Parts: sequence; structure tokens; C-alpha cells
Amino acid sequence: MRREVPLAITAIVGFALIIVYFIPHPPFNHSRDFFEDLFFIIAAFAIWLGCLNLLKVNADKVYLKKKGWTFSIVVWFGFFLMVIVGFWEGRGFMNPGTTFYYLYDKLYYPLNATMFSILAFFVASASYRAFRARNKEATILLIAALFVMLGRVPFGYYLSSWLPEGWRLGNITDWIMDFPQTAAQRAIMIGIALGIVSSSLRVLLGLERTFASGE
Amino acid sequence: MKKTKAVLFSILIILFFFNLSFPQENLSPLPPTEVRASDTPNDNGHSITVTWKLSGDDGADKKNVVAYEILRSDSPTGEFIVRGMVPAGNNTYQDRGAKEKEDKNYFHPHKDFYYKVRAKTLNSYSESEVAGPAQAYGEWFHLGKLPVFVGTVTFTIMVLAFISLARKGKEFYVRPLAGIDAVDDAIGRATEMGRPILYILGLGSAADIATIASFTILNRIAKKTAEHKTKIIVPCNDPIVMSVAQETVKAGYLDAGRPDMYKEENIFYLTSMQFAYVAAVNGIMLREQTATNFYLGKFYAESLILAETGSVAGSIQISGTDEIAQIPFFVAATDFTLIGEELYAASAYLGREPLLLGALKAQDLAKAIVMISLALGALAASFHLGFFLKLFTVQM
Amino acid sequence: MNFLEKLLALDRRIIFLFIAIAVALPLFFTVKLHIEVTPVVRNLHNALEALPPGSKVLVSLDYDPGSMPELQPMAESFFRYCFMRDLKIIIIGLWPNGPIQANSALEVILNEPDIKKKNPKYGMDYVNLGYTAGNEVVIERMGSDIPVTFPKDYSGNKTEDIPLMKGVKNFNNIDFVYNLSAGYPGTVEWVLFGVDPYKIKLGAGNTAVQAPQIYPYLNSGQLVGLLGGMKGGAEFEIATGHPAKAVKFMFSQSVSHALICFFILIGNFAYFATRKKKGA
Amino acid sequence: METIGIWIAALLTLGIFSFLYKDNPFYKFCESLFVGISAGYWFVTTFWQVFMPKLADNLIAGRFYYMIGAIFGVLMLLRLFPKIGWLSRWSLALVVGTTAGLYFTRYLVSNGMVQVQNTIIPLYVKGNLSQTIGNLVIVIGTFSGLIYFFFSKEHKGAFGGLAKLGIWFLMLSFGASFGYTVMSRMSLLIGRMDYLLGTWLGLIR
Repeated sequence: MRREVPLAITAIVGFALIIVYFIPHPPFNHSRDFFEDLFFIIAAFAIWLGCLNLLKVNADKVYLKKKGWTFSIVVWFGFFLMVIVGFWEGRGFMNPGTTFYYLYDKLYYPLNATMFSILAFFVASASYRAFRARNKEATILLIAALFVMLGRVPFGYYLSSWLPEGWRLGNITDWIMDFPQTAAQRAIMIGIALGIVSSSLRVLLGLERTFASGE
Repeated sequence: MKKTKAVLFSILIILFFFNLSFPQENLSPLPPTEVRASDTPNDNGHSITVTWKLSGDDGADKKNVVAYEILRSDSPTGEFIVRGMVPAGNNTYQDRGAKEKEDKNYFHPHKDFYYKVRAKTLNSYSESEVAGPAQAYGEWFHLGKLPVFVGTVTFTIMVLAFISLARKGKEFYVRPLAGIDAVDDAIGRATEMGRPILYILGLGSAADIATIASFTILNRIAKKTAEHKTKIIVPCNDPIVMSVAQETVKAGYLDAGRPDMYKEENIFYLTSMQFAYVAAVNGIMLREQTATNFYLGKFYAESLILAETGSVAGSIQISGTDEIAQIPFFVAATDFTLIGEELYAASAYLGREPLLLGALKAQDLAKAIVMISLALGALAASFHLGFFLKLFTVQM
Repeated sequence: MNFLEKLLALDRRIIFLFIAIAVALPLFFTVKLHIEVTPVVRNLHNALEALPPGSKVLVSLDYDPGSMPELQPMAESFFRYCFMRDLKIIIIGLWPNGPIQANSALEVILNEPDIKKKNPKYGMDYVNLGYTAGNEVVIERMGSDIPVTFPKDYSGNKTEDIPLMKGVKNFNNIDFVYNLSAGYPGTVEWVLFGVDPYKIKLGAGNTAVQAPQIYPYLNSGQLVGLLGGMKGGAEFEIATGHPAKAVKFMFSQSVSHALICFFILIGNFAYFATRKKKGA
Repeated sequence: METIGIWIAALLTLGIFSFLYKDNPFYKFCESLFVGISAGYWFVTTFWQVFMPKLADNLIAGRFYYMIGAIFGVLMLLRLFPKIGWLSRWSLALVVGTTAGLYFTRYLVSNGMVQVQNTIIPLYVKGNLSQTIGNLVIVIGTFSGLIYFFFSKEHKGAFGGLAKLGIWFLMLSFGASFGYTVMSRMSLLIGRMDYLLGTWLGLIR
């Protein structure tokens, strides 16, 4: 029961979706939208589950006075600040001029953008300490990367302006992007397509069933 | 006298030119002809396609038709209302409406409609004959998607056929895969060094195909670590992924006959936040001195931070993802990388389960078909044979 | 420990410091760099140039503030270009934040002196129809009826009553579609659900991370042109003869790229040199 | 209000950057705030942009079959109660089924057939050498790339040679991707630096 029901749900829903893809006649033309909506609704509940989990973990920390429990209060504060303001604003909560938008613009956005921009530093340190031409493949990769990095900025022009027009770094980068890169992307895309189609089928047929295990 | 004649003559000429050009400005253009209205194919039954032959005055040097208006009525003699307009040079229009009955633009299926097309110049117009009746109706099969249908059915049959072959005991050959071959060595190394193995399932949800593939791989690896009595650590960033991972590892230990060695506390939930998660995982790598790190699943920007830390710490690293933008960092900074499709194949490889191998074989056969089509298609296109392309053209 | 080994064991904070300087310092200088307009950007510009004044351009902003440094300059330069050329702008978003990004870009552009002279009017020269949920399904629905898909504009006016939207029924009445994209749904969806079935003319701007995955669609002609990352934005600014933010940032971008290349080279050199020694 | 906001944003930015030097309480504060705020942000956003329009509005409009979404959503929350937590597996199953069903056709079409269709191009373009070479490269590259992903035959002989060519193509493409990703990350950092030095301190114009 605990294992069969989930596998049955997966199979029925999945195959139904594949079949209705080919039927333009109502009511089947709506059914894909409906299942996509269901998907979003359940995903929303999953996000709430994550939030509740987060609150619980941090409440425990405060309650048990674990190391760094004061920061858990900050987590609670941040969460409820956004939630209270967000619900108070109503449906237009994200319109410019609202308090929620202000919080978004002055708190969420800078924190998020900075978190991602830190990656620039890590790219630098990784390129110094970890990106090695350890074999022929990695060597080709790194050389192509150097070409693109230089060819895509004005420096590439200055480095290679002595070369005849059409053979400069920028031109070579263009060529790489237009042809070999496009070709390889297509091979990967087709490969991933077949892989996903086959994996989906394995899942729907109940061959790959790890996800249905658990308490 | 001569002068008067000349003046009269010039007036005549001017009048003549006016005659030629002026009234013609007001003249209506030639009407569109051969107007046809019929149900739009492959739709939900709320639209009719109208086609016509362009007005004789549609074209650059002529009496400039600027647009066509499409009009519709319930009866050939009734009132016609404008349904839409297309610029000159176009000869089709899809008259569509909403599918909800409450909508004021609701389009009745199975009702007779009559159409005419109006050719418009800047200050005049002319109308075609009335076409119709036409009815809109929904189809039960989308003909434009026929190639997809054929693909789906063929592929499903291939998978089922190979699986049934596998069930009958047929052995399948798959070529060695460097990343997979390295798994045993990597586990052996950890055992020798007496250090733990780290397994990261990525940032995907439990429903992502990459994560599902990774679960199956985790199961196989857990089995091997149980046999080697090596500790495996699985920090997760999603509570659901965690509980599935616990079951997966437990099942692996059970397969190896060592359920007693399974320790649930080694598979734990850290946090859902991307960078907080990475920071914590980095801490584990350095503290536990993991001998081997697996990164298999969905990875985003954190890929390079993980790979760098592991590389500097000197761990053997095996990675794999279907996120194309992250593969480069894994290739450059880890020892072995499963690229895209290889990740999905890995579960079949490690388990050597005939059923999964069967599905993999079907995938290969499909790939062979694709490659042959590519080669033939390119040849056909070189000789300007268009039919081949049509086999793959999907209309949405 | 010899020099090379020391070099390899360099504290990463020193590397971080180098990057911070490489990015920050060039911001203080205004250097006129030679920025070449690549064919993919020139194609986009040419296609836009071919549009007669008064043409209706649909702009779909499918990103959020996370990609602002790359895509916001593209939005601004595009709006500026449209106003200067008297192209009519219809804004939508497949991402909830898209229309908000559009508003902040418009705020910048409408305050520029050149544009102020033109004095574009809301509802006549540009309109923001806001966001509608549904991802690629929205594109499909627009193919049959834009006013039904977007019944109201961003500030709640009825779409049908807006002068600019008179006669705009579906993609037949749109002359060009420009899409700024940072992921799903984005350019790929516009190609598959807009270009293929409805034959719309599509140009796009993408984050650099995404750009390589978009190239296959350029090559097949489904996409007219592509701005890839901040460099693409800078090229478009040059092509339209109005260098702005992206061009200004190109110096920083150049220096930081050069530094990364240098790090890769020196890191590998030190690594292999020390390894050879150990092997010997 | 705007000035205060800019100061807050700038200080938070510096707080995150301080991690680059060393983990410290200032960073921990910013990180915890970020964790709380982003959870709150997503909670509110999913409520107004998913829950209300997709669930509540449909129920109000009388489309009661949308209750299925609510039921499975609540099942998902049952995970919080260990005894009946296994019921959440049903919701997961529905999500997995939907993903698999949607991906099946979506990938088959957009990543599979469309790409094959686009690769069916003439190998010889009259009077245009560079296009001819380009088309050849695309067809050969795609073909050999697929050979690399072929699992049923060992990479030996001519087949192995083609696979080798395929992996070179793949690596070239990964290199390009690498370069573009670095470009993106640097752009983000430039954006932050511009904010700190320009918007906040007003040192650059």
C-alpha cells in the first residue's frame, strides 16, 4: 500500500499527460494546464513545508540555547518581517512603492545579488587552484575558455589587432560559438532528450522506483 | 490665337492627367478573390481559417492595398462584423476566439459562419464574395504532432522489447565508462585510507530526473561501501530528498547483508539555502577529510565551490550533472565527470540490472536512428530534397 | 618550499583582493575601448533598422533582479532605441518581476534629455501589460488573442481601451518581438511556441550563462540576433550609436577576464612545474 | 527613506563580502537575515502568485476539481507529523508523474526533434565556402558528439576516432560555456561594486 499507491499515481498521471498531449479536443486540451496548475500548487505547499521546517529547526536552536542561537532569532525576524508585510499588502504586494517592494529592493535583492557576486571571487580562486589541464580533454576546454574570455572583451581586439581581419580573437570566438559550439550543444541536447525520455519512461513503468521508498 | 490654343491644350492635358490620376485615387481596389473558410485543423474547435487570393492591386507599384479586413456573419445576408485585420501581402487569417462560454469572445463550435474579406487602400475598399458556411470543430488527434506520436510509440515499444529480452536472460554489452570504472577504485581508496566517502545529491528536488538517477546510483554505492565497511556521509538540502536518501542507503546496506552497519545520522538535512548549504558541506569536507567525493544530480552555481574545496583538500572527485552550464567547472576541477546523458545511464551501469540496461539499449537504438537520420537528412538537403525534413517537422 | 610551491599555496584572500581591485579600479576611469559589434548583434540591429517608424514591438522581460547587471542595460538601450526610432513598445513579462524591471528601465530612459524632447506618451507610444502566469502557455494564448491573455494593463486599464492596442489582436499585428531572458521560461520557449507556430520575428538578449545554449537557435535562423551578457549589451549600445552603462562597465569586465586568464595560466604552470620536479 | 535604504543595502552587501576575509558574526547576521527573508519572500510570493490565482480563484469560480491540488498539498505538509508522514509520498508521486509526463513530450520535441530538424542542412552551399565549412562542422560535430554518447560499442578503431572527435567538440563547447559563465559572474560583481562605489558612496558617476 505504501509503495504501490505512489507508483500507481505516478504511472496514471504520467501516461495520461503523454496521451492528452496529442488530443486537441476539449476537455482534454485543458487537462495539461490543470496538471501543471496542480504541480505548481503542490510545489507551493512544498515550499511552505520548507519554511515551516526552517522555523522549527531555528526554534529548537533558541529553545535549547544551542551555539549561535541568537542568529536563529534573526532568521525568525527576517521571515516574519516579510510575511507580515507581504500579507498586509495584498495582491499587489510587489508593485513599486509598496513596503514589500522596498524590503525586497533594499534587503532581499542586495543580499541575493551579493551572494551570487561572491562567485566571481570563487571563480578566480578556483581558476588559480583547481582548474588544471589534467588531461587532453581538460586542456581543450581551458584553451577554448581562454579564447572566449579574451575574445569576448575589447582586450581580445588589442591582443590580436595585428592579425588580418577575420582571424582575430573575436572572429575566432564567433566561429567557435557559431559552429563547433552549436554542434556540440545539439549533441548534448539530443542526448539529454533521449536520456530524459528514457528515464521518464523507466519512472512511469515503475522500473526506477527509489523515490517511492521511505517511511 | 496660337497662344490661346496652347493654353487650351495645356488645360486639356492637365484635365486629362487629372482624369487619369485623380478619380483613380478614389477608385476601389480589385477585391480579393477565391475566399475560402474552413475549420482550423488540429485545434480545440474554436477557430476558423480564412484564406484568399490577394487583390490584383496588392503590390508595390499598384493602387496600394494596405491591409485586409476579415468580416464574419451568422448568415450570408446578415450583418458582417470585422473580426481582424492583416497587413497587405498576407493571404490567411485565423479567426479565433475564447474557449470559455462565459467569455464575450466565445467562439461557438459547430455553428455556421460566413466570411468575406475586404481589401483596403488608404481611402477606399472593396469586398470579396461571401464564403461559407464554415464550421469550427475540435479534432481528436493533432496531425501536426504525428512525428512526436510516432517517436513516442516507437521508443516505448523499443524500451518494452529490450526489457522483455533482458527478462529472458539476454546479456547486453555496454562499453566501459571512465567515471563508473573509477567508482570502485575510489571506494577502495577510501577504505585503505580509513576515511569516509561524501555523497552529494545536488540541489534538485526529489522529482527531478537527475536526482532520481542519483538516488539509484547512491543505492549501488551504498551497497559497495557496506561491503567495504566504509562510512558514507550524505548531507541533503531538501527534507524530502533526505528521507528518500535514508531509505535508499538503508536498502543498499540491506542488499549487502549488513543492515546492522547502517547509521541514519550520517544522512542528514542541512539547510535549503544554496550557499549556506555549500558552506556547511565545505566544512564537512575539511573536518572529516573525506577521501572520495561524489557530486551527482542537479547542480547550479555552487558546483565550482564544492569542486574547488575538494580539489584543494586532495579528495578524489567524481561528478555528474545535466546542467550544461555547470559541466565545465566539474570537468576542469574534478577527476571524472559524467556528462549529461551519462548521468542517467550510470544507474544502469552500476547496478547492471538487466531491466535498466534494457532501457539503456533502447536509448542507444534511438540514438542510432537519430544519427542515421542526420546523415541521410544532410545528404538529402544537399541535393535539395525537402521531404526528409518534413519527417521531423512538428507543428504545435 | 621553493617559490613555485609557495605560489601554489598562496592564500586565497590575496586572490580575492586581486579580483576586487581588478573590478573596482577600472570603474573610476573612462577609457574609450574598441568594442567590435559581432555579427549576431549586428543582425539584430539590422532587423530593427528595417522596421518602419510606427511598427509595433513586443518586449517580453523574463528575468528578475538577480540578472539585473547584465539585462537591465539591454532593456534600457532597447527602450531608448525604440523611442528614438518611433517604434511602439508593448511590454509584457513571463516572469512576475519582468514588468517591474521594465518600469524601472523606463524611468531611467524617460528622463534622458533626448527622449524628453520626444515626449513619449503612455498608451500611445508604449504600454506595459504586466505579468500573466502560465509560462509558455501564455505565448500560445497570445497567438490567438493578446487582449484576452492580457485583459488589463499594469495599472489596471482595460487593454482594449488603450489607443496603442487598437488593432492588436495577435502576433499578426506585431512586427517584432524582443525577449530578455534569464532562464525558463525565456528565449527557448519564445522560439518553440512563438517563432515556430506563428512565424514571429524574434530577437533576444540573454545572460552570458545562458547564451551558449541559445546559439543553436541562431544558427537555424529561428532567432534573428542575440545579445549575450554584458558584452552583447555593450555592442548593442555601440551599434545604436549611444554608449551607456554596459559600455562603461566593459573596462572592468576586460581587466577581470584578463586576470582570470592569467590565474589559469600561472596556476597550471606552477602546478606542472612542481609536479615534474617531484616526479624526477 | 531612500537614503536609509541605500545605507542598509550597502552595509548588508559589505557584510556578505566580509566572509571573503573570514567567517565572522557580521556575516553570520547577514546570512541569517538572508535565510529568513528569502524564506519569507518565497512564502508570500507563492501565496499570492500560486495559491490565490491557481487554487483559491479556481475554487471560487466553481471548479471544485482543483480540490485535488489542496488535498495533495496538505498531504505534503503531513511530513511534519512523523506517524503519518508517509502519506506525503503520494504528493511526491503526483509531482514525479507530472514531471515525467510533461518532460517526456517537451524534451522529445524541443531538445530532440527540433534539434534534429535544425541539423538537417545542406553540406554544400554553392558559392559560399565559409557557410559550407560551417555546415560541415555542425553536421560532423553533432554526429560525432552523439557517437561519444553511444553506450553499446567500445570506442575503438574508426568508431573510437569519431568518439574522440566528439569529445573534442564537447570540450570546446564546455570551454565556451565556461568563458560565458565567468563573464556573467564578473558582471554581477561589477553591478555590486557599482552600487557600493556609485550609488552609495557617490565616488563614481
